Amino acid sequence: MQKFINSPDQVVDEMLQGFIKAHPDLISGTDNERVLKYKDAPIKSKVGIVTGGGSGHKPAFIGYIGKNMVDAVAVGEIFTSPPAQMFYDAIREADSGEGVAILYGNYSGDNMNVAMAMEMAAEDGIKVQKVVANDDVPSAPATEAEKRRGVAGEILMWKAGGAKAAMGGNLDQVIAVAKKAITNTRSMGVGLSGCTIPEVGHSNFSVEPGKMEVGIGHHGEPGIEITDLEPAAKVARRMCDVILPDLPFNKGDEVVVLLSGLGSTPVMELYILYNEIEKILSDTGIRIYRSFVGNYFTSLEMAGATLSVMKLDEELRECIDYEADSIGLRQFHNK
Amino acid sequence: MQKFINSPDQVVDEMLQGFIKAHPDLISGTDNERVLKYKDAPIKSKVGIVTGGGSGHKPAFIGYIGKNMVDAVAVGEIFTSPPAQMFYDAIREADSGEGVAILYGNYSGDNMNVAMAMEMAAEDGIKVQKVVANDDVPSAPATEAEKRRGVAGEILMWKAGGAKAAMGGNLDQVIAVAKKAITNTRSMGVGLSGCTIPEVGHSNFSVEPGKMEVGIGHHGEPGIEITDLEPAAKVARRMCDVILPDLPFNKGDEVVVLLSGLGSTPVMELYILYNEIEKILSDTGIRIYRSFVGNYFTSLEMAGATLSVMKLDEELRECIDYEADSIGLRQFHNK
Amino acid sequence: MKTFTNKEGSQIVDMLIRSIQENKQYLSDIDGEIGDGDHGINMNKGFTLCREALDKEPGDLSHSLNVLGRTLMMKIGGAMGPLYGSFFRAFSRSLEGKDNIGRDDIQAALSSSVEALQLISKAQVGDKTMMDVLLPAKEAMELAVQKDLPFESAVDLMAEAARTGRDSTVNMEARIGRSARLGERSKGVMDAGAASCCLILETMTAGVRELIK
Amino acid sequence: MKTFTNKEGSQIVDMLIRSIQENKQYLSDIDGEIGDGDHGINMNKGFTLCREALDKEPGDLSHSLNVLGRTLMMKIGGAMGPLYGSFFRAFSRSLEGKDNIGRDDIQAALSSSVEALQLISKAQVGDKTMMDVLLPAKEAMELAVQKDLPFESAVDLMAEAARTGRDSTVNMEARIGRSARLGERSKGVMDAGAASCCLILETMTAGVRELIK
Ligand SMILES: Nc1ncnc2c1ncn2[C@@H]1O[C@H](COP(=O)(O)OP(=O)(O)O)[C@@H](O)[C@H]1O
Ligand SMILES: Nc1ncnc2c1ncn2[C@@H]1O[C@H](COP(=O)(O)OP(=O)(O)O)[C@@H](O)[C@H]1O
Ligand SMILES: [Mg+2]
Ligand SMILES: [Mg+2]
Ligand SMILES: [Mg+2]
Ligand SMILES: [Mg+2]
Repeated sequence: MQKFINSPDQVVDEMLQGFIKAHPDLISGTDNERVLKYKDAPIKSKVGIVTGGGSGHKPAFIGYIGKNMVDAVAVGEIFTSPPAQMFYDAIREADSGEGVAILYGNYSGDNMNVAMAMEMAAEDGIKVQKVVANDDVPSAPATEAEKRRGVAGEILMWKAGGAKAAMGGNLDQVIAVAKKAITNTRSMGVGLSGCTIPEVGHSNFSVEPGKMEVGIGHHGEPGIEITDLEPAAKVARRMCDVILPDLPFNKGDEVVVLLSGLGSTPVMELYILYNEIEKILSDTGIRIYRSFVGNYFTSLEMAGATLSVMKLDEELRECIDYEADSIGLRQFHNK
Repeated sequence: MQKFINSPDQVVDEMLQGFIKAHPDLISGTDNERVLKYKDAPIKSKVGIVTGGGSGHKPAFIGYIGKNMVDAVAVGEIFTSPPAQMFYDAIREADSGEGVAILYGNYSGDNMNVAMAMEMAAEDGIKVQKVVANDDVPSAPATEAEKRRGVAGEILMWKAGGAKAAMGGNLDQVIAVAKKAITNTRSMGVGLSGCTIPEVGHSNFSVEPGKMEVGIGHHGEPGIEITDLEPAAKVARRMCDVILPDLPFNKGDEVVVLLSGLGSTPVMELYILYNEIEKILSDTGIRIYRSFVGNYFTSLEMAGATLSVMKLDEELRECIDYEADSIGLRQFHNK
Repeated sequence: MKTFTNKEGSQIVDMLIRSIQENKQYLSDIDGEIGDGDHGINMNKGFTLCREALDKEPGDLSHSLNVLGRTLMMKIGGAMGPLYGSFFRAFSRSLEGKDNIGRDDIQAALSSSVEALQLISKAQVGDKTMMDVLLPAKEAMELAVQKDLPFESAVDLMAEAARTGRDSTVNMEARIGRSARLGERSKGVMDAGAASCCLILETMTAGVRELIK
Repeated sequence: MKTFTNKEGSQIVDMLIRSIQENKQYLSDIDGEIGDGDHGINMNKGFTLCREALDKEPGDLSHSLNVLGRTLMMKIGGAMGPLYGSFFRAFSRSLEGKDNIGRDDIQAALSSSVEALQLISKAQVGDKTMMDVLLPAKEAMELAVQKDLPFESAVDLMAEAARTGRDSTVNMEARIGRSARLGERSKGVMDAGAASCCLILETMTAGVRELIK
């Protein structure tokens, strides 16, 4: 295991300690060592934004804590949903009295733990509503979209919800825009290698050299197909062929593209892939309004990429353009 | 080769095409397809900042093009200095008449190509001065510091030089602050795996599982020692033991810490390492003013990390705090 | 009909903790085949935390089960935390206030824990999860009570049903959890949650038998 | 004394291009031992670009060498681009304007190219670089001229010195370039730049011999 760690069962705690120390201008710890928050949270009169999930996805989830982004995050073990207590504590750290939007991904553990946390928070009189991201197209057919996992599209949901809350939206409005963001988003991953959970000590799974796993999940959940590794142009075509018809995205649509590496794929390759995706979208008459290319939502050192495409309307465009200051996503307002 | 590419000899060109398309708000191409520039460059009355080097180090070098950062970049093949022509064209793209500071790393190819480009530019009447980064401590003893390579410390040199130029500094002042930035910076890398240059098709070199290469260079240049892989705390100690006495950094100093992954090391591990580095620095009485932790200067999909520490004075602090907008480094002015 | 005291009964939880700790690697290895290989790690973490809590604050069986359930639910996360958490908490609630615990108490507790679990998991028999162990075990126990079999036989039959259920998962195609999307490829391997669940029910059986010996 | 025309001489550059193209893999393999494995790729790219340029705009030997030098210098980058670029440009300049090229012309051109190279590289004999080939080759040629040997013998001796120089790099410890910091570990393998340089000088020799046959 070629890793910079001390002890495999301490990776999450030590990572959090390092993260808090490295970013005092944005992040602060809380009484629960598995809950981090934006240093100014809860922000008076602002709806709180909470998320959470398993670790190993840096910059997700804690990297999206920040100004006009996420207020508090519940941190789980590697690839493991945080327990209800952490979600509950995160909700409490984020609530200013205006309520909390909990925006997370569709995994059975997270669903159960969030549900319990919401019950606990409701008992405290905190208004909490949730949006469950299910942008990962290959994880279930369109007829069972509620079974689909949440992947990198979650970032666009946080961005939209975070901006809306910062603009002064109330809980219903924040939930509505976060819901719209994820409903308008479709994602799909392609994996080129496995990754190693430190406590397990050996690769989770593997992708044979010369092959690729089409539709892979963020924890290495198997894809829809294992094929021969194809040139970037064909990979891009495959991704678009899955994503575009599903919403569907049509000629004339304006979209945000988020192309995230899964960990060890050099960013250079993401741009090569992006170059092909851009050609396909522009040939289809779809206009790219803004693109994010880089390691936005990873799976430890897995090789591969996730493409997420979100259809914009005026409200989403405004939210996407809004200033944001977090480790994972930082942008000036003026596009 | 588990890579998203089309053809191994097209990776650089296609990556650049994708990069330009993805970031029209920051980047523009030029007549020379291997030279990219800030969309607003040359900026009237501002000294131009130019850099360049081999590809495969994303976000370096082109990711540091932007507002108050680098104006133009000469792009080489993977791990290969760009030819003189590219440096020359980059100088021309960056020059507004106030002259150009060319801030690059100490590699024999870059030295030769920059020297030729500077001659060509001088023939055109362009004022050009250079600073050659040599922050990599293990690459030569202190007595032969002029032989040391430039590594991730270059980013701090660009940040300082870019800020000074944006503040209205003249060429001498920009050169002086860039020089001070790199003179005050010491770096050291530890490698945990090799990487594959697409055109070569197989790993450049390898690090045996269970071992680490102490002092590795950004292209896999061998380190000073191959040892058993150690816990993060010991790795941090090794890095600090090499870096701190070399400047030397002393009790009471205020520093910027930049801890960059080399490519495939999960960012989680960087924070674990950072956590240990922070302990050592604070035990030594060195105050960390600002930290950058992430993939700032990579070597394709090499596993490993580079630590860079820069000693601050008031002028450098001001430059480091200055607003910046580039893909690789984006920050609001207010710290 | 034989019984044991709630007080003595806490040793069942001690045995559960030990058996999970001892089977950490085994459970992770099974999970590694079609899941992510951490089931033993997750379970061990929770049960070991429970050990620490009980060392500080020991008590009777229903207390110990409550501490176990709470620890799993609040500290472990994943799907296992809430699932086993609800299970053990419901088990505890059902035994609460009882000084002596007999066959019917265990049967009632098992039934109510399974019901609690079903509130949060939609998994059915055949989905290749812990439910393939729990549901038949619960039914076997109910049947034994109906037939008025002795306590020993009742728990033996329960454990036997658990084992059969566990083994039945080998040939199933996973429909829930991490291995679900392996589809066909998930066949041929036992489900990790089924394995841990069977281990738990077998250990409970052994514990009961020892207590009523 | 034999000569050949500058015009005919351009076939030497054709031969150089072919031999680099044919040895692409060989040169990369050598570089792979103690460098980054791309020397053949870099050289092939430059020489192939030169081929394209010459196909569009052919000319005599000094023209062809100038195109080769310019292409390497302007398009190839790395250390090789400027080093071989200066080398071939200086070689070209030295032959420029000559209709017929003889032994002394080649000797003068070689000497001036080596001098041009030394302006930008500090590498000495013993540093394990192309200089270990070039310097002895240059000296052998000078000696041959001093001794007034025939053109054929002069270039043969030059090629012989190049080969000896190339082979001498095997046991050297690299002191310059990417492999420098391998220290002791760089011993036992030939230097890639020395290999390509020797190939170039041998090919030049073969070219000259063919032209004056
Ligand atoms: N919704 C569910 N209902 C019942 N059992 C489940 C459910 N989801 C997962 N499981 C069980 O959880 C087991 C895996 O547990 P574990 O490895 O600890 O968690 P994870 O899958 O998050 O790594 C599976 O073998 C399965 O038996
Ligand atoms: N300063 C120098 N002077 C002379 N030769 C050099 C110098 N630097 C490098 N070389 C030669 O360059 C060769 C490597 O070339 P190449 O592989 O194309 O470039 P790189 O090392 O950048 O990958 C070495 O084998 C060595 O002979
Ligand atoms: Mg897991
Ligand atoms: Mg090279
Ligand atoms: Mg698991
Ligand atoms: Mg090389």
